[in-house]
Formats: sequence, structure tokens, C-alpha cells
Amino acid sequence: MLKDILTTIAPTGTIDETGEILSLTIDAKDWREVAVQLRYHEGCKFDYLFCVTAVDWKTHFTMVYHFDATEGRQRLVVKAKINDRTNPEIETVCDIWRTAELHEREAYDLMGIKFLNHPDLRRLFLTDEWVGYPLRKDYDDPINMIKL
Amino acid sequence: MFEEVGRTETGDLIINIGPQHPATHGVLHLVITLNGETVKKIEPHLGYIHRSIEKMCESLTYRQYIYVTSRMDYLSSHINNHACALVVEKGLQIEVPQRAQYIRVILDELNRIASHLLWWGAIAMDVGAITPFFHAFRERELITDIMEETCGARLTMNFMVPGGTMMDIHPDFVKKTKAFLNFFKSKLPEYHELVTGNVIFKGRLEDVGVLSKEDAISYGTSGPVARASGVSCDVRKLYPYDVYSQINFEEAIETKGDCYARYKVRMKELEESIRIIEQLIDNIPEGEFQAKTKAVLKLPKGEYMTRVETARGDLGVYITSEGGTTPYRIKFRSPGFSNLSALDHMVRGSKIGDMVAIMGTLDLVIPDIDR
Amino acid sequence: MCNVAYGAYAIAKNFQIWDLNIGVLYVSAVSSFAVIGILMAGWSSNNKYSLLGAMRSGAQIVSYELSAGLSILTIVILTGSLKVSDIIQSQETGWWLFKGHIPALIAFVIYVIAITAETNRAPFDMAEAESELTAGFHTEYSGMRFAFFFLSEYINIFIACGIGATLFLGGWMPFHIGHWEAFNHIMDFIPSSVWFLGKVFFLIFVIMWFRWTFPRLRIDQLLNLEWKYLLPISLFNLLLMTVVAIMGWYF
Amino acid sequence: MGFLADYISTVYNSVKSLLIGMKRTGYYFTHHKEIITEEYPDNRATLKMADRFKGEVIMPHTETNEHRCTGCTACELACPNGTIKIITKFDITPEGKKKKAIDTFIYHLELCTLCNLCVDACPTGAIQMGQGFEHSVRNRADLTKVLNKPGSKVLEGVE
Repeated sequence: MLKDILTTIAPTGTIDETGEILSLTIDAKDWREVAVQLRYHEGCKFDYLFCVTAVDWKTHFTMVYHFDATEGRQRLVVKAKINDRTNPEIETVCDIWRTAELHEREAYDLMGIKFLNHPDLRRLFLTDEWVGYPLRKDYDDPINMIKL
Repeated sequence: MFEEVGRTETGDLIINIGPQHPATHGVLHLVITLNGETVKKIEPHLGYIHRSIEKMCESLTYRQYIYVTSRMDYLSSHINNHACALVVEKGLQIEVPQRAQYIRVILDELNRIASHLLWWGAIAMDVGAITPFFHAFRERELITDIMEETCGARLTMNFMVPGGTMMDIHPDFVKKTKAFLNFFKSKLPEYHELVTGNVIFKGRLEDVGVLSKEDAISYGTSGPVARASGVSCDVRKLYPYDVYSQINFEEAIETKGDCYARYKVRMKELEESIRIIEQLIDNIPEGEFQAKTKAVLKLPKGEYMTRVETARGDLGVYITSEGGTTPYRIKFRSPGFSNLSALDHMVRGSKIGDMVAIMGTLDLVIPDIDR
Repeated sequence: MCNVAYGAYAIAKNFQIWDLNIGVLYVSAVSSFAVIGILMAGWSSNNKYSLLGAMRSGAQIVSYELSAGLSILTIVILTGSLKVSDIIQSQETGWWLFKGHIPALIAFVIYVIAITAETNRAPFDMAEAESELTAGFHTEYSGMRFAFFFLSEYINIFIACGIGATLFLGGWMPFHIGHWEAFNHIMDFIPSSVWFLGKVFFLIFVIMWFRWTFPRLRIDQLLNLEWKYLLPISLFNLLLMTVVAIMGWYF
Repeated sequence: MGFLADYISTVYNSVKSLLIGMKRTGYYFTHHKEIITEEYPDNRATLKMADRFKGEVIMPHTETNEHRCTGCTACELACPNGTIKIITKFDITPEGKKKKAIDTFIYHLELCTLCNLCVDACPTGAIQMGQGFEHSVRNRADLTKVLNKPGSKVLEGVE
């Protein structure tokens, strides 16, 4: 069972079965070890990283990773909670899933989450001089078209 | 970034393909390091048409946010709208009438044909043939006419609403669609005569930009790109939505992973789309085209993820709801963005001409990448 | 520049400015100047696309010159003369394309391919390759300067097709069939200039036809085609034609 | 000899595939009846758009200069872009009651994405999608339109 495996590889995490996909919530510090296990553990083999996104909860951030296993056809959502709002940091996984490289750059660009050990962490969409991270809830756009 | 333009320390040439360049089909900016004609490194610079759709959607209601998504992947706007409608229906547990499901799927497949046709013309144009483009647009024009008659617009239809479709189909819809299918089936052999069998075309695409199965999975590619590498990833088969579970069709899979395999997958998908429409078009059930929904839609607190198969691959819509009328956070996992990440890996070591062919077979739509 | 080549052309019967004794050699020599223009234009633009385009066209034109030259040689072997008027006169009884059997046919096909490449037309338009190099060597040119490039390109096509028409299709010679006297008489009524221009425009039409139909080759495939296919075939063909000419196996 | 046979068959097949392609383009060169393009500016008089074509939002008026808009602002709320702005006033009915009615119905065509949500939301069918599509103007302000005609009233009986 996937649930049992998840409790062994992430003992500190909480598992939520209410949603349509099984979801695992962990702390950002444990993310790297859990990620390696998810990719290579016999019972998981989550080789397809479908979606990487960050959610701003005003007090903290969560990184949301959607996984697919192309062989076992099981799905999983992993939420890594980042408590430090002023300087959010999490380990990169772009050496495990190559697609994460661009997705993490996008999250850095729009949410301002720093991915440690990322090979090329730069702004992706916005210019290098841009101040602030637009997708954060407290971001204020001085030229707001709707308000004008 | 602009200091790089010119030459590297090792004497390699750096050239910019884009933002305005015939090969990029939009405002994609690629910085390419060249050694002679051979590509050493390729680096995408994005954001020229980033409209921050995700942020915009946070202030739009669940009825309103659908229209914005037409502007993401404008070539398969119906399918994008479909994904957005599905996620709301899933959250509110709305039962969609059979008629609406049929109409949606038919329109999806017509949209897929139109998108692949444009791609077919564009890839031929990329490798230098001119005539196929006109052939493709002749057929595509008929599809846009059908769309215009039923939805009122040719490209950004906004025809889906949560719970069904906005209007019923036009009285001529069935007749015209059938006429189009017959016409298209008679023209499809010409496509193969003109392009598929052509020795120059084959030479340009075969063994170019090979993406192995492991890499295809690791780079998170989806749609025709992944299927050409042997990854079974058709969402219509894996996680069927609407009436796809009742339809008999095949998933086009090739194993070689080169540009020609991607070409063949898309050509096969054209035929499969015809098959799907043919199965549905005669049996559109009578009844309502829209389920009764509340005037104000409020998604219950929670997280929702829907995946649909667009013409480019696997589009995921991820909504975090706090129970209000607008999404708290919405994320569009666009297929083009993940496919783009594999570009550098595929292009390295090949010629500039190959790069154009690889870009063509990836079928990138830049608004989809930038969102 | 390329207009100099027109001097040696027999546009109609008894209408030739300069019937020099190395006419064909002269025309092909002058028409291959075009590559210098392209190279210089590409290099002096100070633009990387242009530079790449110019380098490509240099490699391409120089190599395709070989098989074009060899195909011309096959006909020169048959006629035994480089003089334009002699070549046309030798086709009085029939065009070399028909009289020279299979070797002449092969030479003709190779010649058409080679001149398509030499004049930078699709599917060999590597020098401009709009989807790769935006416009190649003439990216930075506009207005009259751009027009000059295209004028020279089209003039070059006309010249190359003119040589083809002269060598293989009998120049201004009307189309005659054996002993059909009445038919031959009717053909003679058509002015000789119409015959010549008709043949040239037919060849130009074929080259344009290529352009609609074919995708562009890649630079390495382009050179492969020349060095692996066209050059060996035309060398072999030249040998074959020599045998045919020595044995007198042509009409 | 296998090598030579391969070589020759490669050449043969390549040339054949090229000739097939040329046959196809040659066919279309000589058969140019299948023209499906429209000669747009010249056929303006006969041009007929599809019935549902979404060109702009219009408000139909009857001959007696009456429309069906009650000023309920459903369209204004439905619009995702803030395209519609309704300014209401209060009419005095013959019985002496106050009745809400529109003063001006402002429509910003420059913001409109023609998504049809306002027409869908309208309870009285007062606004429709029009067929006009030639919207180019010299001044951006010209795209801001007032849809109700001057002096127009609500049609009797529309609530």
C-alpha cells in the first residue's frame, strides 16, 4: 500500500485521504530525503513530476508537487510547508526530475521561493531588475489596470 | 543578459533566435551558443507576453475565469475551457447533461484537428516547403467556419460554461461537420503524398532530436512529444472525462522518439480525431445543453486538480479554494512549458536547421508557455 | 555583372552579339561570379545570420559548380565544340536530350538540380533559409540594394537555364520529328526567339515548381547530395557519354 | 553488388517520392477552381457573417425608441473586464412611484473580449452580440460607446 510506504519514508508527514488524490504534507526541511525516496523506492517510483507550484498562505508558503507514476499509475500530491515567510527556502529536486528546473525557476520568479542548489536560479518571465514577486498575496501592483 | 550577446570566451558564436524570428512562431527568445553550425547550448528567455493569467484569475469568478484561458493556448482554446469547466463541475459535483458532453467532445476534437492542421502547415513551412501551409489552412478554414457558426468566434470561443455549453449547437452543425469530415478524409492522402513520404522531409526529421523514453518522462513532456518516445500518457485514456470513456479510439504511440515519430503521432491523431467525431456526431442525444446551476458558484474549500488532453499535451488546472467565489490560487500546468524544458537536451549537438525542425515538432505555442 | 554573360547567347537565329569560340565556358565562368557577391554581402553586413548564410552559400555554390560543369562537359563531348553556334547547329536534326540517349537525360537532370542549387533556389536556399537565418545574406539590406540581390538572383537563373536550353534543348532550334515534313514545317513558322525563350521559361518554371513542392535540405544533407550522389553519378555519366561518343551510338 | 543495388534503389525511391509531390502541386497548379478565400474589402456588400458571430455588444431599439434594459446591472457584474458601466436614474411612473431606469449604458469596446457572458446574464434580453467587426478608429476614446439612444425608454412591460 502506498500509504504504508509513505509513513515509512516520511514519518513526520501527515497523510490526507479526503481529496481525490492522496496527499502528503511534510516540512520543507525533510523534502529532499522524501523526494529521493519517492523517486527510487520500489513501492513508489514516482517518475513523472506533473506540476510544481507554490501557494502563498499569507503566514507561510506551501510547495505543491503533483506526481504520477508511469508504471504503477498511482498519483500523489506532496505539500512541503515553508514556514519562513521572509526568506523562503527549499531544496531543489531538478536533478531528480529534470522538468523541475524550469518549474522551480517559475516559482522563484513569481513567488520568490529560493531553491537551494538549483543550477541556474534566475528570473524567468520578469526582467532581472524587477522588484517583488507578483503572485504573492501582499504584492501591490502600482499600475493596476482593473482599478484604474 | 545582454553582455552575453556576441561571442563567448572560447570563440563560440552566440545568436539570438527571437523574439521576432520566423522559426519561433511567436515571441519566444532563444539564446543559442553555436560552434560553426552546431548548437552547443540553447537557453530560452521567456516572458515577452506574460499576462499573469494566474494572478488575474484570482480576482475572477468561476464563470468569468474560463474566458481568460482561451488566451493561453489559443490553438486549443476549447480544450482549455473544457478543463476549467471540468474543475468547477468536479468541485460542485454538477452532473453535466449527455448532450452537452457530446457537444463538448466533438468541439474538442474539431479543435484538435484544427490545431494539428496548423502545426502541420507550420512544420512544413519550418523545413522550407510552402504549399502544405495553404493546404492545411484550406481545411482549417472549414473548421473555423463551423466554430464561428456555433460559438460565434473563430479562435477564442469561450463556449464552455460550468455545467455544459453556453448555447445549443447551430442547426447546421451536424451537417457541416459531416461534410467537413468527408472532405478532410479525401484530402488526407494528399498530405501524405506531399509531405509524409517526401525524401527530403524524411531526411530532415528522421533521427533528429531524439528523446529517449526515460528523458521524456524525466523532462515531464506530455502529449504527442511524449507519445512519440513511447510513453503512454493520453489523458483521454488514463483519466477519461466526459464521454471519452465510452468512445473507441486508439492512443497513437511511436517508440523512436525522433522528430519523424512526433510527426507520425500527430498525423495518427488526426485520423483518431476523425474517428471519435464520427462515433459521436450521429448520436448526439436530445435534451438540455446546460445543467441547472446556481447563479453564484462557490467552490467548497479544498484543492482540485483536473487534467485534460489538449492538442499539445497534458493541461492541468489546479485550484486551491477557500470557499469563496474566486479561486484562492490557481495554477495552469501548461504542456508547452514542460515540453520546452526538453528543448535544450534535444537540440544539443545538432545543426541550426535541426533546431528549427525540433522546435516545429515540439509545437510550442508561446502564450501557453508564458501564460 | 552577370549581364556580361548575355553577350554569348544566341537568343534567336543569327542573333548573337559575340560568338566566341569558348562560349559555354565563358558563360559558366561569368555566372559563377554570383557567389562573390553573396559572400561579400554576408560578411560585410556585420550580422551573424548573414555571416552564416554567406558561409553556407560559399560551400554550396562551389561544390555544385562541379556537377553542373560535368553535365555541360557531357554535351561538349558530343558536339566536340565549346562554341554556342556550333552546339546549336549540331542539334539541327534533333535535340541532344533526345539524341544523346540515357547519358544525356541523366546529365540534364543533374544539370537542373545543380543549377537550382547554384542559384540558391529552394530546396537549396540555404543561404537565405528564412526559418533558420531570417533572411540569410540579405538580412541587412533593403530597398534598392535588396532589389539588386534579387535581380541578380533571377538573372542568374535565366542565364543558367539559358545554358541548359542551349545545350540540351537545342537553343533556338524548333522541335522537329523525323520525317513528318508538314509538322516540321509548322514548327519552323514559330519564330526562333520564341523557341529559345519558351525553352528557358520552361526550365525556370521547373525550378519554380521545385520551390512550391520541396522542403529545404539541411546543410550537411546538401553537401552529401552533391558529393555522394550527384558527383559520382555525373562522373560515371561522363565516362558513359565518352564511350557513346567514341562508338558513335547517338543519332 | 548489394551495396550498388541499395544505392540505386535509394536514388529511385527518393526521386519517386519527389515526383509524387510534384505531381500533387502540378495538379493544383492546373486546377485552380477550388478557391475558398474571400475577397474581403471588395465583397463588403454581400458579406454575410454567421448568425451568432460575436462582433460587439449592441442594444436593439424599437421604432418608437424603446429598449428592454431595466438597469439591473447583471451584465456589469458578469463582465470579467469592467467593460460595461451602467449609470442609473429614477423615473417617475404615472402613478407617482419612483422606478429605476438606465441613464447611460457605457460600453468600453476597447476592453471587451467578446466573451458573451453579459448577453448570457441579461434577464430581459436587452443586449445582443452584433455583427459589426470593423472597429478600427483613429482615437481610442471613440471605442467607448453609449448603447442606449438619446431619449430612449424602457419598453412597456419589461421588468
